[in-house]
Amino acid sequence: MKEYAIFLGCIIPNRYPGIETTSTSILKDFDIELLPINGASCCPAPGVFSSFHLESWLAIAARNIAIGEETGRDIVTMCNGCYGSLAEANHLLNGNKELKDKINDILSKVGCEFKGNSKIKHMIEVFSEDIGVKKIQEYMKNPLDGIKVCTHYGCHFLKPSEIKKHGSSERPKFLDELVRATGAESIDYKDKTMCCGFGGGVRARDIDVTLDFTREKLKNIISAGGDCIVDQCASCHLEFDRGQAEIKKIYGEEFRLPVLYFTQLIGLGIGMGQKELGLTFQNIPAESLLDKINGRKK
Amino acid sequence: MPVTKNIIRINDLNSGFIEELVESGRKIFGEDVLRSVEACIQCGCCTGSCPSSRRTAFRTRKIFRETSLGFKESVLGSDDLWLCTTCYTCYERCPRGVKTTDIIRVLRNMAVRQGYMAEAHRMTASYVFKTGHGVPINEEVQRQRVELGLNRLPPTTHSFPEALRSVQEVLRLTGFDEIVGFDWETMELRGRK
Amino acid sequence: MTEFSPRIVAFCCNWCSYVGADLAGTSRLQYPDNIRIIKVMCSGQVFPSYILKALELGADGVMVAGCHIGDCHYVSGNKKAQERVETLLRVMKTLGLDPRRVRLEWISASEGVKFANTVKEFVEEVKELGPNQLGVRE
Amino acid sequence: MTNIGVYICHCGTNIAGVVDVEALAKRVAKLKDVSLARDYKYMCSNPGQDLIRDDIKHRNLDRVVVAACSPRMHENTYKKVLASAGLNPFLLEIANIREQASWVHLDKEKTTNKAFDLINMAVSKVRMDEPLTSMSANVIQRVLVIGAGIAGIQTSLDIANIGYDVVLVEKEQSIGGRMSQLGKTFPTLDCSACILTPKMVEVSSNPRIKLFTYSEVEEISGFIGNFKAKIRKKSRGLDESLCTGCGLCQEKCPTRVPSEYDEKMGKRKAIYTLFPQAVPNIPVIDRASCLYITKGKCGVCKKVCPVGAIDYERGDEFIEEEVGAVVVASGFDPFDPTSKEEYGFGIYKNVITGLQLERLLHAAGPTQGEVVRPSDGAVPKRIAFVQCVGSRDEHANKYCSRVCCMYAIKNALLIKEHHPESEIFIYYIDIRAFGKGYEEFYKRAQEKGIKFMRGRVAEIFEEPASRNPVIRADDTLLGMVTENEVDMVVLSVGMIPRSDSSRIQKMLGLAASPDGFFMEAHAKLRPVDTLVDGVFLAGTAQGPKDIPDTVAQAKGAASGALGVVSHKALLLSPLISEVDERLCRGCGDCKDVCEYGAIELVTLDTRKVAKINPAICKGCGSCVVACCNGSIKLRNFTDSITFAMLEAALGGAL
Repeated sequence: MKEYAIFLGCIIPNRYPGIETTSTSILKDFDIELLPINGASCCPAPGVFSSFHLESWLAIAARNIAIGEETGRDIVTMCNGCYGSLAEANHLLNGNKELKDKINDILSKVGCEFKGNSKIKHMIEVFSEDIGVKKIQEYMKNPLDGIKVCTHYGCHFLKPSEIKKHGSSERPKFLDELVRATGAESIDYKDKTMCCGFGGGVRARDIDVTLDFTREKLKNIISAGGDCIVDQCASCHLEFDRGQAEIKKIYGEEFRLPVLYFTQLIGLGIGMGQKELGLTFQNIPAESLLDKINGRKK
Repeated sequence: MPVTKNIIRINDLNSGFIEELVESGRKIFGEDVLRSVEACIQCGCCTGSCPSSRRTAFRTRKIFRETSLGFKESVLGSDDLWLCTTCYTCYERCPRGVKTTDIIRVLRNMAVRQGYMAEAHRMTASYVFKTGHGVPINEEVQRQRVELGLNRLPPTTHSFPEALRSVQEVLRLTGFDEIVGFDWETMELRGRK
Repeated sequence: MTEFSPRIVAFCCNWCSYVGADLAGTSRLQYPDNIRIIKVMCSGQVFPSYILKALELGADGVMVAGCHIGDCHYVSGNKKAQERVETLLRVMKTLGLDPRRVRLEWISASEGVKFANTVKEFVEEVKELGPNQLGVRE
Repeated sequence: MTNIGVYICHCGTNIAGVVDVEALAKRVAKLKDVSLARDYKYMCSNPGQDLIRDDIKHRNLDRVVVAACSPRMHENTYKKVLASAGLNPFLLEIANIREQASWVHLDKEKTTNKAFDLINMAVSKVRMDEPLTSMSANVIQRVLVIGAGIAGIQTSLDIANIGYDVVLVEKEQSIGGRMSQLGKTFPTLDCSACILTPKMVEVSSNPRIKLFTYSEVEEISGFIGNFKAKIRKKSRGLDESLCTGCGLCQEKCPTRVPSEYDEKMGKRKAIYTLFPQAVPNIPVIDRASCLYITKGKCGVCKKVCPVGAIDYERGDEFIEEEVGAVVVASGFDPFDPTSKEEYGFGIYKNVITGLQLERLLHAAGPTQGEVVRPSDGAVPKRIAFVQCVGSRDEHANKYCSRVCCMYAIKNALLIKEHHPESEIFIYYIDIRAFGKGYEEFYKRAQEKGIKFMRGRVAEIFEEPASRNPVIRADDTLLGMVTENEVDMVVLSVGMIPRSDSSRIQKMLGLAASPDGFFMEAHAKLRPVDTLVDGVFLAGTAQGPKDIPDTVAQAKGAASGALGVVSHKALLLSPLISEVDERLCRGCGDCKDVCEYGAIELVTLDTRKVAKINPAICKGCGSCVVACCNGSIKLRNFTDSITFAMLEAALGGAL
């Protein structure tokens, strides 16, 4: 049995708990346990808080890593944002003794210490590396043949690649391979690796700019003929799901494009219902997708 | 902006701006990361790669040009500076290895110090002071969690008040409260300083 | 009692540093007369024992000067010199010698100014250190 | 008993102005073994030289010290003086009392003291110096040229025409190299073949040039004047002596595979020549695609060959050649843009490289000079050139490849002149038109209506239906992000070192610059020499170059090589290391530190000892220091000499 400390962040537990339950229950089938990191806080959002005050961002991130390290396990995140913050903080602190001491000096006042001996991982790595596409393929109960999926990798898991070291940030493959493992087809679309618009504090400050990003991505996906979008990041997930509702409100434009976190797609492939996947709680219903899956069955 | 009529007097620019930039970011990123802005050849690869500049007035290239020449006020005072979503596409492609996104974040830190922090951003920050979360829980999701068989509240600062207190303490120690203008008495944002 | 005037020996490589010293001359750059230059073909030819011998003979400072790394006329002689001198500096302490009395410098044929300044600096530093007690002095 | 004469030069007032030369002479005269010390106004003048010459003869001096300017000025002058007086020139030392004393100090007394020390040091050295004689080595008066592109061809022709033999080795089956792939050349637009093929024919017909094609140099041993090269002549699968080059075999061969020579823009047969004017005009059987060799079927070429030249089983041959000098002209490879994923090369059919376009534009190329786009064979009407692909790029090659601006402009002009209605865009960071007539050429392109777009292309994507590439770039002059849908994109890729350059580098013991190209001995003053005596560089093997610069350097390499092989024998500097075989333990530490491979371990009766090849040793002294028991010494730079100089330097009171 393998164990990870799970870093929840904000959006998963406070907006999309379905992603958490789905991921946890699937991992159980592969004998992987997730231990809570009690008292964790906001990661804090890499592009946002580091833009305000790098030191505060770093200190909070370091605290989260520190209490994660106490579990003695590697730390797994489910959001590119959380991954971005924790991985970058880990990188900066392990590479700079002076900085590490400075931050630990602060942390010591609240009784914890950053050691830098835990790996920061992303849920996508657990699936594509620990488990592997092959096992996922075998795991499928009703493969999602005929479903056209558009993947969205997001930014902070891949980039900067010189720090994150997950290979090419221009034409990544692993998420598409995971999607194909479910039997679905992963189709290409314009500006596939483009940002969803959520990050860098833009959403809070200039929502119209953010939604303009989101809109462009959605349009490209629709015109490519995608049945749904599959992401690996809670922030992007929120952006595409909640964003569609906001776009409808502000621009009267409706896309009705189901948004799935990659574990939710896998969940569909093993016949989990949309309620237990948490899809019913999302802004954009997944009916169209489920109809296509069921219709295909008949 | 040191402009007289239609002339920019280079003499009037703040030639020390680069050094201020280096000073503000050195401890976190190291000097080289900040100095890399001097290697910019204005090829525009950053801006051409930038999804924001396809729809806004944000021009990474322009910001770096202004930074290296010393247009301090116009760089730090500009709203455009805040239209970067930190997607790192320019960072990946810059042929001169300019650490674009890091430099932009340091410039933003400097802007914040100068009082250019949007109310919306102060609000976001205040949530963390109050709850430890940038996106705190709400009633509806608490119900959803229970329906999904989870605890009402996640095992985060939401469930552990002492953890929240240590987050607050950390932010006090780093001086974030002063930067954002957070009032510990009222546990609310102070009016603009 | 006259002011202490240190005696300094410099091993200069034939291709870069010796030429740099010549350039200091042709540019009429003034520097202290405490230095005596011994020409070697390459800084990599300088045996650690040469340096120790110089100190034993009472040199207050010894400088080894060669081409900049990557410019060695013999490809890598200066890298070898670097390894040897750095090792020597480490053991000098244990031998009760002050490593500050030994300097490794990269001075190219075009760096007359650097040569002159380096000599000035080194002489000042060695003055701080005072006479090398190892040497038998009259 | 040694008789040292010391000669102190006034150098007008340059020295005498600060140094009390008379007093100095008196002091020096008292030094051990110094039988006389003179001072004179100008030692380098004829009377000054005579002074020394006479003393050597009549006061029978056996060693001389001249205290004057830097040895870099007049050491050779005085060496000649000694020689002319019958004294071994290595029994001379120069005390540099001008550059190191009178020109850098002001205090007369102190400077005079320093001058005394410097002379004393010189005296104690010259006392122990040994008479040395330069040994000479015979020179094999032939040159090996590696690579028969335009550089290797030019070097070979120059050497042969001056009257020396050349061994020219080419890896490919025909000579001509990259230049033969090009359509036309900038800025004159004359066709590459028209200016190259005559030279190729000249090479094949010149009796002084021994040509090996489809061959590779596998080993080189020896040293300047005496190299031995082992050459592998790869099997062409036929008997070259019989083949008439009638071409029937190629015509009948049923197999068609993508042609490497055409940069995959066209197809070739399994038995093929690179191009119609190939030299020699003899085909090669590609063993990987030949049906007979892979599947045992077919055999058509053997059937149709009128002279029965085909011999599938023919093996490689090995030849040894002896030469006195080597010229490396191994050329470049084009940068493979696949790694610049944002440009989609290899994914978007209508994104091609500059060299692929050259093949399309080549009259004898796969399309007979008609530019068509790969996806549908249509003639592209809107074409964009993307500059600096993999060049000036921290993530690929940091350097500028120097030719891309011009070849893009050249090809743009050719297309524009062929199809005036076509719209052509060149996306650039800076246009580098540094050569003769290049800037004018650039202007001409502008006047023809070619649009120059200032901004490095950020990314390229494809319109799925039309397969049209769309270029996205910041127009830095407008300050706006632009998108430009075109029919075809040409990536102006730069030059990188040949894939096998590291093998050649190791084989010859060359150094490489940070960019991976072979390193010249001096960036400015010895641009065609290498640090290995007798080995020279020509063309793009040394770094990116255009054709004029390549030819110029090729001629330089020729004169460099001739400078070696035009002598029957070479004088070698005697200032080198020598091993005391009685002490040597044969540990080989010296061998390891020698950058020149001058040291080998040989067996002397029962034990191993180090042996230094005097022709290769450069006298750097690294081995002396590495030696564990002091059995190697550097002539006239021995420990005892150094110690003596130290004593002289530190003995004097300051």
